[in-house]
Amino acid sequence: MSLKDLISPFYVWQRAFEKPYTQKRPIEDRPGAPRYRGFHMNSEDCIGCGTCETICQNHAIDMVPVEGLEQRSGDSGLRPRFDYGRCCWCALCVDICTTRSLRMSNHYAWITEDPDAFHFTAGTDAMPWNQNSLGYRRDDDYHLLVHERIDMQALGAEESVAGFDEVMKGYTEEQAVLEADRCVECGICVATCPAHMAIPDYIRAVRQRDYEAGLRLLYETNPFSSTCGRICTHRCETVCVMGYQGDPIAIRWLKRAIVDRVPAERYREILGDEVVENGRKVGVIGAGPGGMSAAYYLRRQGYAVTVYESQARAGGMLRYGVPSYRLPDDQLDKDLEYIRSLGVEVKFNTHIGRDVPFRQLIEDYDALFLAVGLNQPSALRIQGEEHPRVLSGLQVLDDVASGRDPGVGSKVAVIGGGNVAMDAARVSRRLGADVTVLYRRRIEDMPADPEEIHESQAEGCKLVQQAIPVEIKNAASTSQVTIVWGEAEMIADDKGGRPRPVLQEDRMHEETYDCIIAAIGQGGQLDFIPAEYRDRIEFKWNKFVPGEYQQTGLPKLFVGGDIANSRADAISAIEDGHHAARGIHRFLTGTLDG
Amino acid sequence: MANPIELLQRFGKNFAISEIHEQKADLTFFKVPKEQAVRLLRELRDDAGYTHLAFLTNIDWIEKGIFTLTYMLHNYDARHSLGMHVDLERDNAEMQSIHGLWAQAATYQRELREMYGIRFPGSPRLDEDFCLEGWDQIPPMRKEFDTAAFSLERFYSREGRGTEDPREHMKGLLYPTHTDEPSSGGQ
Amino acid sequence: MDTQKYALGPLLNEGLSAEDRDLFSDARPVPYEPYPVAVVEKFVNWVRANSLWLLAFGTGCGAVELNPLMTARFDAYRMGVQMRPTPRQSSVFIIGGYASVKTLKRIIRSYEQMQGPKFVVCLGICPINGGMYWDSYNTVNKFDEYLPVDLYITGCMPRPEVLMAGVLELKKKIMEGRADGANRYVENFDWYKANQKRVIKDWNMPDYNW
Amino acid sequence: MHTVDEILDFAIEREQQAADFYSNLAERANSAWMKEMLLGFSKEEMRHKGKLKSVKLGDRLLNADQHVQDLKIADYLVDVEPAEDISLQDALIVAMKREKAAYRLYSDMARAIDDPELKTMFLGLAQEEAKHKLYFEVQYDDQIMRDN
Amino acid sequence: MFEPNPPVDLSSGKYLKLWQGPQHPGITGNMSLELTTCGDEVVDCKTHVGYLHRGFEKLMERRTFIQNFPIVCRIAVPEPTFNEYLYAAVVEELAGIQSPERAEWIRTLNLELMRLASYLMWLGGIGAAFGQSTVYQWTVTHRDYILDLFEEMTGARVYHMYIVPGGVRGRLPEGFEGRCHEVLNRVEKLLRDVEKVLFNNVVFKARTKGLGHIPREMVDPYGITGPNQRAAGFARDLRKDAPYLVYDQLEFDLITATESDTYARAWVRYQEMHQGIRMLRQCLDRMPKDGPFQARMPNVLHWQVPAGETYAKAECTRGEYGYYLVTDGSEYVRRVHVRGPSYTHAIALMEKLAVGTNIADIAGLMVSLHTYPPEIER
Repeated sequence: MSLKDLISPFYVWQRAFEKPYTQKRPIEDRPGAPRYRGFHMNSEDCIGCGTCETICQNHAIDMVPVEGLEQRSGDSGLRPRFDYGRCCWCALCVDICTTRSLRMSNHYAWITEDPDAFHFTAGTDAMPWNQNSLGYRRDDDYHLLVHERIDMQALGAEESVAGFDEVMKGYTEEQAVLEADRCVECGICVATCPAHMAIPDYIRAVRQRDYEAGLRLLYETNPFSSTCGRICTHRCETVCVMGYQGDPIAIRWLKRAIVDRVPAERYREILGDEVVENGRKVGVIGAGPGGMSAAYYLRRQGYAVTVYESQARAGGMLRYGVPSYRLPDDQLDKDLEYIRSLGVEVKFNTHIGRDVPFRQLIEDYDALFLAVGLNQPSALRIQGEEHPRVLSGLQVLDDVASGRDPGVGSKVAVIGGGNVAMDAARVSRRLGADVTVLYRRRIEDMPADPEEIHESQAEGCKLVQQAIPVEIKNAASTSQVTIVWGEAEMIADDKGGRPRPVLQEDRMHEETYDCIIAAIGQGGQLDFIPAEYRDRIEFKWNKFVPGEYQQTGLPKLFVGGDIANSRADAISAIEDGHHAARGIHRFLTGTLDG
Repeated sequence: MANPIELLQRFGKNFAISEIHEQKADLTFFKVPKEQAVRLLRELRDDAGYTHLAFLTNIDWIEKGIFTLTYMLHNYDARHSLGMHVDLERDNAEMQSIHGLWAQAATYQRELREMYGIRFPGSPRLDEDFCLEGWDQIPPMRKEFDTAAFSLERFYSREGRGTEDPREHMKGLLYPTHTDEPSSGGQ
Repeated sequence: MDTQKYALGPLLNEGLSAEDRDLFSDARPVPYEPYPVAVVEKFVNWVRANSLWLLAFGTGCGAVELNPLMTARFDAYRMGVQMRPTPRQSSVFIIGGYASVKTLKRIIRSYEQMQGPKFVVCLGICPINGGMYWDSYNTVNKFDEYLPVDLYITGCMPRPEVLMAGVLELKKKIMEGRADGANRYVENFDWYKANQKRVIKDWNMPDYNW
Repeated sequence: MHTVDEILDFAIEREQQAADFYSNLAERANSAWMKEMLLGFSKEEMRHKGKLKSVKLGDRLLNADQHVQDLKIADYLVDVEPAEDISLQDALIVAMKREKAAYRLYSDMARAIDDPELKTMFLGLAQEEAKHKLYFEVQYDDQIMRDN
Repeated sequence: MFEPNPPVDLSSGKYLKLWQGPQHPGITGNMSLELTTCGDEVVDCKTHVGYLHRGFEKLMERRTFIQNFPIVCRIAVPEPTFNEYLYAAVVEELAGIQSPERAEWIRTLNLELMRLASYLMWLGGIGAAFGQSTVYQWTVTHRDYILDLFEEMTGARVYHMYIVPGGVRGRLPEGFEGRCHEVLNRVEKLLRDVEKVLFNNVVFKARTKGLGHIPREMVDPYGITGPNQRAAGFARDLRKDAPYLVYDQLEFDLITATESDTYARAWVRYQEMHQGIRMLRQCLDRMPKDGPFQARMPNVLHWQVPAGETYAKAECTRGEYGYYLVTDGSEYVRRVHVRGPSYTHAIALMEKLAVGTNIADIAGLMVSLHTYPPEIER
């Protein structure tokens, strides 16, 4: 024992003169750090996708409906409710939050006597920390999800305008799995899809490389999977939660990824080909997506289905309105052939009213599904429209689909901003023309698919926005035509619709083209329905107003497709057909089962 | 000191060593039959310098009907670890005890007895409770034991919870007529 | 009071072996009766609230924040709080998080040995609804099924500050005379006992640890 | 027309005429939905008439201060003849052109008159017609020019 | 090498059975020592654990890979970060992910801060166990300043959940380096004080020297690692022998002693704290200030780690901490085994060392082995 050892401990006294370490007041003296993982907060950006619930390993989060929440597209109406008898403040929910609405405050004190009290719905319940500005939020450079879409191989612009080969090459298996892997499987998209396809489920099938299961899932709601995998308007992708911080999942391409991996020969084996006849007959007018979809689902339930088609081939607008570089004929045939192989009879070149009276159909069949589509191009109704060099967009597409030369010449103006206009423009490019698209509104108002707009521009179609055609005049040469158009000012629509263009008379332009292709919209033609029936059917503007299950005032008559909905796309027509098939079944059997 | 592969090949003359897998520079796994395991452990410890038993544990391969014991040995001089696998039948699993080689192995064996039901005859305090007390179920680490179901059944969960699936909720809210039928296609 | 005690009969102490039974009391616990003069009771409650002795039995992770709480920085001693090593000297039992079944048995024993008035404070999420270990086969989910709880502090971990706030809250509750957990335990004794025995399968101690 | 009431009577009569025009056309139309449509137009005119009547009864005032948007669609479309097989598109053109003509009429009258009270009344009526025209133009924009 | 303690005849009346615990017999968790005593002398010791058993290895088998990341830190309460790092390390190894360099530096900083905090708590514990509560008051308070740094860096004091598979969860906050240096200076000053008050204390010396001597030849058969092993003269440290993270770029000395008693173990740890501060300063000065801190990850919601198995280990305050992970290619872990150094120290070794000691020294002995029961039973 040394003297030093004896004395040294007394050094402790030196610290007695130091400033005390003690915090005077609890809570107030030392708020949580700026990054503190305290109690949860949620902003109005939340769309209730439930990904937080999925990742929570403590099952601390419930998704609950919130009263008084405004109904929004792509919003489930649910909000996360936290159980603070479970939460461990790991903040994985904050990290995974697809909209970044969820975060944490630096508030951490919650003391009560009641163990049942530790529940609250973040963002909607009034909590003391709702205005807190500090607290944990995800770092910008830290991700638990993959935000970039996997690119699909596509033809370059130069290659693609050189012919009618399909532009998008489809995902390889690896690409498809990687893309499918990005999905959080929340299911927000299902409500937005007109056909309510089981999107998360079939994406999971892609991820698991189980294409047979995937195909079965697709066919539950959509017998045009090969088609929709290519040209669907994919409303689902507009609400995809991955789109909030990155690219939405390529849902459409993943659908195609399934179909591309199942050869047509295996469809009957995978999906089954048994039909138990139930002895009833249903007629379908129009072999487009709506009609054939109804035919498919009716046939599966045992109905004898006859489809009447005025054209020489089935597919309707998919065949005659969608060029083959977007939807190759064989892919459309893949869908159609399987439906026909189940025993659906299609009578081609048969016009209702001309070849077969409507009255006969409605009397002969137990029920009738009508989906004739909109096939009458709207006229421009401007001066000089009758000029022979003014063509209709639908006519051009029909010609090309049927192998005829539409004779567009080498300098073409296309009027319109829808898919038909884009297709007409791109077809004209492929026929070697120099194409200008005149559109009354702005590019962001165009109803065409963004991809189509983008691709058409990449292929060299020029776009003139806010150009209102005013008059068509003869040009110096008879093989040419001159168009007069004026610039437009956009004015806002006070009801929240898309802005409307107003002609500026003082800013007019004139230009001469080899032809003008008008594609400003289409209407329907229903003259074949005799007046006695028509009086019992409800219409609004130029469309049917179907009742429950697509039924009309004429109980035997069910309608669907472009002629009966405002969305006018293939997937809506398909859903109408499916829905009507159920309606017909219910109408004839009194039940939805079977 | 020879490299681990050579070492295992050398031992392979006397032992049925299989499934050699070099996971990384300082970690090699291999398998040996149950009967030879303890003898090999002793030789590895005494002759090859693998003096440190890092741990002894078990993997339940329920679908194959086997337990795989893993003995993790370490050689301080060579700075190398060996993971030795020994397969046991899952039913009535039994293994020789190594508490004579490493004292702490007795504790591991006690734990394996409790958590998987593997017997190590002769191991001290083997059948005493280790972590559990009054356990009346199958050993909890066995794959067929469902801990969540058991917890719910015995310890309950607090009332007042309930969640909804966004997809189903939206279905009920936005397109209820589509909810009630079994789909007709693609079955 | 006595009528109730004897109406229910003595405790059976079935968990004990026959020869051990004589060594333990079979009396039921009795509830605490406040002083008949309200002001006296109020004064006594004030005294109780200002001398909270914690049982130094850190039953779960929560114990790790008791160290800072009881040392210089947060210094709970200034609030009349101190740690005591044995149940007999303690009045507050802090359940520091999850309770495994094995520990629950010791908790019950310790709690019953504590002299009244006694209070239970639960820290963290696990005693509320299972918390992290909601699906564990060895931890209880709802602690209030086994012992009466006077106060819950949520968090994982709750910071020492919130423990201090909890102590102040408990003081308030005691002074208001609302911290009656021990009485609830006595009044619902059979219910608590049944719950305890449902999860503790090797019950080898007396039914009440005097 | 020298009094407010006379002017209103004139305008009410015009609305009645328009309603009759559409219902006549509807009767002749051979397409069911056009029938429905045209009857709808007719009803729309009757609604306008009702509105003017209530102005006359003093239930409400015509306000001439509002600015009514002019989409000018009626300006550059060609005239169409109301025929039996009239299409939706043409019916809308007919309707918007009729409203435009009415608007012109009242505007011209307002310009020609000096009495401030009557002037206001004419301007108010012109504005009403402008609103009607806007209604048809908006429908044309939405229904026919979907893709343009 | 298991040699049972000599049997005692309890019925002789010479011996007394005494339970210590399950209230913390040391400082860091619940376990019981079933002591058989003869007078003040312990003649037999049996350990009982399991009071903190939560079944982590079972729970981890039913959680996805990302869901396991918040749960692992709970395995060793006072020192959660090593669990986070090792879990991340084994998952990254099997998933073929390389965390970026910046993340490796931040991880090292995190681990060394954790080590310092853990040692501070331990230092208080060893002080308190031998009657030096002053040291306990000092060190726990200074540990709290390190927890403040953690709170600032990770968002939580105790369960940081900061080292995530793929990297770390965020960059260091603004001005963190400066505040960290400040805390390190304070801790260093405290350590010098502690040396005067504790290590030069005649009472402490008298009680700890010679207590709980671990013979050199006992080290390997009992699986003793870490400072306990280094105090017995073995120059073994995973940070030197199998450098992980950026330890190969840091300068530090390997501390050893030869006496292998309680005092030597305490002294080794005390010296390692100084080395830790030295490493932390290097980290702060040399770490990259920008660049990614997280590797590119797949969608973690259905992250499937390829089938395989591996064992990763790190030198924690108690010794070799390791994670053994077996995967089968699914979204779930097949098996995780957590190797905590306390497993051998607190059970087999403690049962051996306790024999022959005085009851009053049992707590101090326990602390000198530095054991955390929660990592034993998990």
